[in-house]
Amino acid sequence: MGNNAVFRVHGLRKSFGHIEVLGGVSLDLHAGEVTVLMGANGAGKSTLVKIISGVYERGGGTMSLAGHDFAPQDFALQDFAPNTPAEAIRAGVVTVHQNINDGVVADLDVATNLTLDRLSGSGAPTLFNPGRVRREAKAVADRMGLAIDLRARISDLSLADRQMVAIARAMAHQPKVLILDEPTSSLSSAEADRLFALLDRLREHGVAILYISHRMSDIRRLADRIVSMRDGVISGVFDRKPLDYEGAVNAMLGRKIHLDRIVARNSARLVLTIDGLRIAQGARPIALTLGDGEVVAITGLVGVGKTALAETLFGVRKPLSGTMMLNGKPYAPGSTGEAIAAGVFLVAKDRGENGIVGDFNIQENISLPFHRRMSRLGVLKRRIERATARRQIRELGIVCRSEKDEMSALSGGNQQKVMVARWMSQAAKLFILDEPFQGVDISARRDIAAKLRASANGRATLLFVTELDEALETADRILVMSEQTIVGEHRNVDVDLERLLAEVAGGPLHSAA
Amino acid sequence: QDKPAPFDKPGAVKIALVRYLSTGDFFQAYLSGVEAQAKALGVDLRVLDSRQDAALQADMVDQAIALGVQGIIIQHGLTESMKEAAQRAVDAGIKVVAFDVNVENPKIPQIEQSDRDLARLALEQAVKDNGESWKAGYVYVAGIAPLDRRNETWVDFKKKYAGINEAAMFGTLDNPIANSVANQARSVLSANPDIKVMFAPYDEFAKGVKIAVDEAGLSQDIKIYSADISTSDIAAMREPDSAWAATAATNPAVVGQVSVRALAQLLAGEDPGHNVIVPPTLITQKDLIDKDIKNMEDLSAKLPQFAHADVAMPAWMPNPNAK
Amino acid sequence: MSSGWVRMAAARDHAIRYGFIVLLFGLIAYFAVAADGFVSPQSAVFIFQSVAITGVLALGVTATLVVGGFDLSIGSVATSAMMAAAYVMVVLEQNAVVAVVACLAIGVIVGLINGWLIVYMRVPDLLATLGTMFLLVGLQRIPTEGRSIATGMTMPDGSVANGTFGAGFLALGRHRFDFFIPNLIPVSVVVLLVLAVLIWFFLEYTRFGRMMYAVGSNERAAELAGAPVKAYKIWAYVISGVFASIGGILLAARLGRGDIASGNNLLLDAVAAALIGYAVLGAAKPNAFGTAVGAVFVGVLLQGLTMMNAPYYTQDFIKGLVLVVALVFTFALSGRGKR
Amino acid sequence: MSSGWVRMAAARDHAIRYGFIVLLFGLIAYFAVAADGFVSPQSAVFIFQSVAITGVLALGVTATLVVGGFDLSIGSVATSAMMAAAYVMVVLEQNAVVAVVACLAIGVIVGLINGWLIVYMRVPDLLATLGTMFLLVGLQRIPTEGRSIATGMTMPDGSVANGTFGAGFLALGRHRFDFFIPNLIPVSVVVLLVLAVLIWFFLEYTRFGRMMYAVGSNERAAELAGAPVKAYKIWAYVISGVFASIGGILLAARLGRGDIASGNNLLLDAVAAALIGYAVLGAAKPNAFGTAVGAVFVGVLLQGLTMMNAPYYTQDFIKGLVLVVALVFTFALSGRGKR
Ligand SMILES: Nc1ncnc2c1ncn2[C@@H]1O[C@H](COP(=O)(O)OP(=O)(O)OP(=O)(O)O)[C@@H](O)[C@H]1O
Ligand SMILES: Nc1ncnc2c1ncn2[C@@H]1O[C@H](COP(=O)(O)OP(=O)(O)OP(=O)(O)O)[C@@H](O)[C@H]1O
Ligand SMILES: [Mg+2]
Ligand SMILES: [Mg+2]
Repeated sequence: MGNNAVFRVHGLRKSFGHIEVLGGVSLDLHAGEVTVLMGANGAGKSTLVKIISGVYERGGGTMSLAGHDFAPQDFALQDFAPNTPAEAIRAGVVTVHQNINDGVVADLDVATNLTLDRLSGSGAPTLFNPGRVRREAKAVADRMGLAIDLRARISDLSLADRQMVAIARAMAHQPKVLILDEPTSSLSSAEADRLFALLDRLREHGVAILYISHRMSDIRRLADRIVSMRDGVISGVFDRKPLDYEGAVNAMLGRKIHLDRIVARNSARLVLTIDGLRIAQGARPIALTLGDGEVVAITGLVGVGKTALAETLFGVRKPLSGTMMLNGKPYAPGSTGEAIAAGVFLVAKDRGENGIVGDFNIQENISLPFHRRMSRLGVLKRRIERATARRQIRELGIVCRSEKDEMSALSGGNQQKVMVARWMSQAAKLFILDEPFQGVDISARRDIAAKLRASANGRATLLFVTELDEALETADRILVMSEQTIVGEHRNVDVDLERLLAEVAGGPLHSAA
Repeated sequence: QDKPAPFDKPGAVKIALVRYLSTGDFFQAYLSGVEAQAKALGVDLRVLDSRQDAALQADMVDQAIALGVQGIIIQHGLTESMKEAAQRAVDAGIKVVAFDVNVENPKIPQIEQSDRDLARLALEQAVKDNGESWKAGYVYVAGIAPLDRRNETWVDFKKKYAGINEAAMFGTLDNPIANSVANQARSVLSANPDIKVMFAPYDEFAKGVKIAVDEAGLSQDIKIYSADISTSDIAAMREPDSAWAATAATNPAVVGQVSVRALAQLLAGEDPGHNVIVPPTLITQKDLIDKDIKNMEDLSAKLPQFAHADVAMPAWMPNPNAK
Repeated sequence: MSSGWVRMAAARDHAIRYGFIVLLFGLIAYFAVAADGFVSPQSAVFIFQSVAITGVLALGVTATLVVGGFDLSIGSVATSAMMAAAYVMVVLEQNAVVAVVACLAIGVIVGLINGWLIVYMRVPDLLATLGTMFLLVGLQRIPTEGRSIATGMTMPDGSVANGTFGAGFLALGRHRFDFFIPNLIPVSVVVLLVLAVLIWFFLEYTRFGRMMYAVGSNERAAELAGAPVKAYKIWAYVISGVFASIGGILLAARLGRGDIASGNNLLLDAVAAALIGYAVLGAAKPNAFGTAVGAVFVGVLLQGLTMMNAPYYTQDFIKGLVLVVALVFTFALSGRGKR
Repeated sequence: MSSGWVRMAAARDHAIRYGFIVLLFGLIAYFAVAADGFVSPQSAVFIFQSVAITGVLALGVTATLVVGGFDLSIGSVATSAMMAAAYVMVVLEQNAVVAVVACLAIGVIVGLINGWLIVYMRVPDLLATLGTMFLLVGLQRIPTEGRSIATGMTMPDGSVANGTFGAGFLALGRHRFDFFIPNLIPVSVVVLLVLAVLIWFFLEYTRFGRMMYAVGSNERAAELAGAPVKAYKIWAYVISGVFASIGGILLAARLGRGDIASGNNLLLDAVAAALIGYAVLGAAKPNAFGTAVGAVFVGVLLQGLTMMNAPYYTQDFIKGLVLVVALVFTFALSGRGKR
């Protein structure tokens, strides 16, 4: 193989300070093929992508790309070393990065965002004609099947829509090489399906695609080849059909993983009772009980109100009506502070915006909500803070040098683990996690799930996930949400998947026609 | 009272004061003088304040013309920017006087508080008090017209008295000026502990120097000579052991009155002369203490030459100070 | 959602979009009644003229606000340009063209230095431009040891400078174009209007302008989309520098000399105009049209108050009050508003 | 990863952390040699005294920088407090305690207004505080119609104000504590040091300070971690206002009168000190220790230059130059640095 490679990296190295992140990575991408890159959190995937796309300077090694008179059979690779993202894009290497907020400009409208790269390209017409830009943007959106108001500001969109905008823009480029770094991490399955259909088309047109994901369902659906990466080196290449998925996972982890079967538990004591809760205008009321020791997952499409419910429970927003009881006492938090004081914790979704304090290191990020408990007379006890951070780093297997590392020096998955670690560092009465597995690798996900289950006694745990797999792997009970209310309930033993999926799809939001 | 036309009809005359500088006690007192004299004359006064924007000040002259005033007082400003504007006003048949800005126009009387005289009076007193040979600190910021004129006198003085040795020159207009100058003066005093006389020909400078001298505990050893005066300056000079020995000043309110009177004379068809000079008064610490002068009112009451200048004072002119 | 709710939202939207403009016209109407001689072509021209220089500076600083930066050095660039123009003509005895070129060169150079510090040296914007501000405030006074520059001045070495401001140069400050009424519109107003239209068009209707907004909102996203972010940012500071130096040229032309005491308030007034611009048409972001309206607004306010004989300190007070009220109105209602 | 590389990185780290401190000591060493009388306890005390007022203001503005804001009103708060102190004692003939309380009340009120505008009315920080700045500059002059306040002054209504600055109040500006040498350390220096230690401890070691940094870095994340974000932001502006009013009290006590002044230079110098603080110990973020060092740095520079008879404009120039060079050094090397 490799003789029809469109793009090739050889012996690529990269260090941050004196930590080596990439230790000589060699990789070929082939025209008309989807190469899936797998690797645990912190393996170096995003770093590799950033070097290829001109964001980082490489520390060593070579990269080459088929010449500009590109044809799939063209073997003449030319040296390729983009100094800036612009150069990479010009050469036909287009990337959708892992951090969604790096892909869109929040203050501008959708149309401008969809055409951002054209506006900055050198051949673009100097004048900015809003009408023409909207027409171009519409063309871009249509290819992707996007139905978003082109005049809407990005900051008013959901995370999923933002991600779709970023992907749509990249797709519109007719790239030679398309790199997608965890593009489905905040997409629902319907949107993901749209994306996959499009990738199929690009594949037929001979685009070489590098696809990074932790979701096995994506990988099974798309992969022509799988490259596993571990600790900054390639640890396995799988291209013999049928693909050896298990082997790829083992290669990326360096060990086998095994899945403990969930033993769904019943709870004796009620922790949370919700009655007649309406979270949106015109929505039907929600009734719900959570028991001690129970892990309950709520699943549903994007935009059905999962986050709204989570935020209502956490005191970020007020319900329109209804009551909540926590441990038998009325619970109506007026602020997040009150919720935390009452023992209700929330791992918020979209860590970049809602979780991470960029100027703080790991330790400071972990202790953030618990300052009151870690201080005397207002003075922080740093020793306790540090000990807590160290314990959590160990518990959740966060890959870092020390608890003093900057958050920006962590890989995406490890940042997410810090967010979970933060809220697991203290005992909760009600522990809410909104999309906690975003960007977390398979093994870490199972670790976290196991930790959640192991520590579940003494509290109720409520999990909001779009991915059904994640619910099935973690929960004792699965609730389905649609149109801002709960529409179904399943004990996690021999779940009637068909019925569950029907309930998920029940909402009118599912307009896959 | 028999006032000549057009002052025989109260309210018939409209004049404008076009200001360049307005912030501070001097300018406030000047304005009150202008207002007092205008009231005594029964003229309608418009105040156009450019707030230290020289370009705007020139425009304001045009604006005053458009407002149909008969007379304009130009208060401070830059020769270059005001010359043409003043000429336009003259061309429009408007009478103009200028205070403390040379608009280079023979038709426009120049009202002056003679800065050279101010500096000379203060320095002569310094020589009288300290002899002809001493080490001096000098506070000066170039580029400010009245300070530049006072500086000319200082330069001449140093030539005249070879024994006067300028050990340090400093100064700043950073706000609050007294505070910033105090900081500088402290540094100068620690670098030159043998300075005997501080010449600070602007009262804000003097105030700052005095603070520094007090803080350095040198108030017995140093004497400060300055120009200008205000109520708080009087208090500072009167303090026990105050280093502030003397200041030379014209009364800004009087200057304001004179400005209006000169303009009124023009309007009445009289000639106040091309240079209308308001003579300065030397005020020493001793005067203040001996005569028990505590504020500007006492000063006016007890130093008549300070309270009123018999300048531009024809018989028909109402005196706003005579109550 | 009931139609009442929709109507209310629409009313609020209107209040946000047009509130400020209504306020402006309300002020004009009030002054027209209350202050003699406020309504006339001359008075209108005068208002524009009075804000021409700060307006030009404000338009420049708008460019840096658009890319998410800030330029504290504009006031000192303007005064440095003024001093340079005077130096070139009076001391070096060159002609007007040389003077103008020298000023523009100063603007470009300072802009490049600011941009370089911020982009390549990663010095925060406020800090970098504060540094250049102090630098220039000192620098512009060194050649003449702090003296103002005027024909016939004595130089530090004792020689006398005999050059003069060229007539062409002075015309920039003093010539007036006929417009229905003869000798109505001064050059500075024309410059202000032309620059306002130029920068407005540039920011709104060219791709460079749009990308500058993108850079200001999310630098990283713009860079990853292939924009030469560094170039855009430097470019913004160069625009700011050049506009400030044009302001300096106009100042020199109006004054006819290089005056060290002039131009103290340029920075704050220009910043005020640019920031008021946020509130115009509910933009809640830097924009050239808003900046121009903001400058005129301040001009109207001060002119009206002057005509009503308000003392200088009440003018500051009312300026602050109206600014705060207008902005509370806009930002509180729009519910947006972040720098 | 050779050990050479490690050593280089360590050296760079050291350069970032200690570069600025080394520069400061270098300056001191230079002046010690070049300027007579620079090295003495008095001289050291004096340097602190000369920066006490701007230093206090700078510490206050640091609090707003920490929560990601900015306070342009500090200069005018200080001068307003100074005027208020003088007014209370001279015109209203009250004692020192009343005057101090009145000043502090002004600081609190202005801080609350700024905070309210920014937090609840969502007016951008620069804009809101620029508005209050103009407002205060005007307001403080209205009671006396633009006159300075001193004992014996004539009020607008013609009456004479006969109150005096209380001895206790003047002592705030003039009393000196013994410290090895009798009468060495002025009250203002003690105030500066105490406030510096207080705010430093508050920001670095208490949970409130830590949360303020969190708010400044990611407001939404701080809120979702249970912080009352609005309260913290308002609190920061109140701190800033109170510190500025303390600065104003010291100013009044030093001058012994209420002086008409805009406070613009106080603002700029305080901001310079706070921003230089970013560069101290490689913090690259607002921090109280850095601010204090920044203030002292400016003090050393100006004291040294004045002692060497450098004219004021070269002082501005060198201040700017050193600022820029020091900061390029820090930020370019550290590769961080964003506001
Ligand atoms: N700017 C940086 N400075 C220092 N270390 C960094 C930096 N960026 C990444 N790293 C380190 O490099 C390693 C690889 O990170 P990278 O983001 O490439 O991982 P990843 O494979 O994309 O992981 P994930 O699946 O979690 O996204 C991690 O250990 C991370 O801590
Ligand atoms: N700020 C907002 N303004 C208007 N509508 C909103 C806002 N935030 C959320 N919504 C709407 O409220 C509903 C619930 O949104 P929510 O974010 O809770 O959905 P979700 O199920 O959690 O989706 P996701 O998987 O994207 O988190 C959606 O219809 C969404 O469009
Ligand atoms: Mg990654
Ligand atoms: Mg959600």
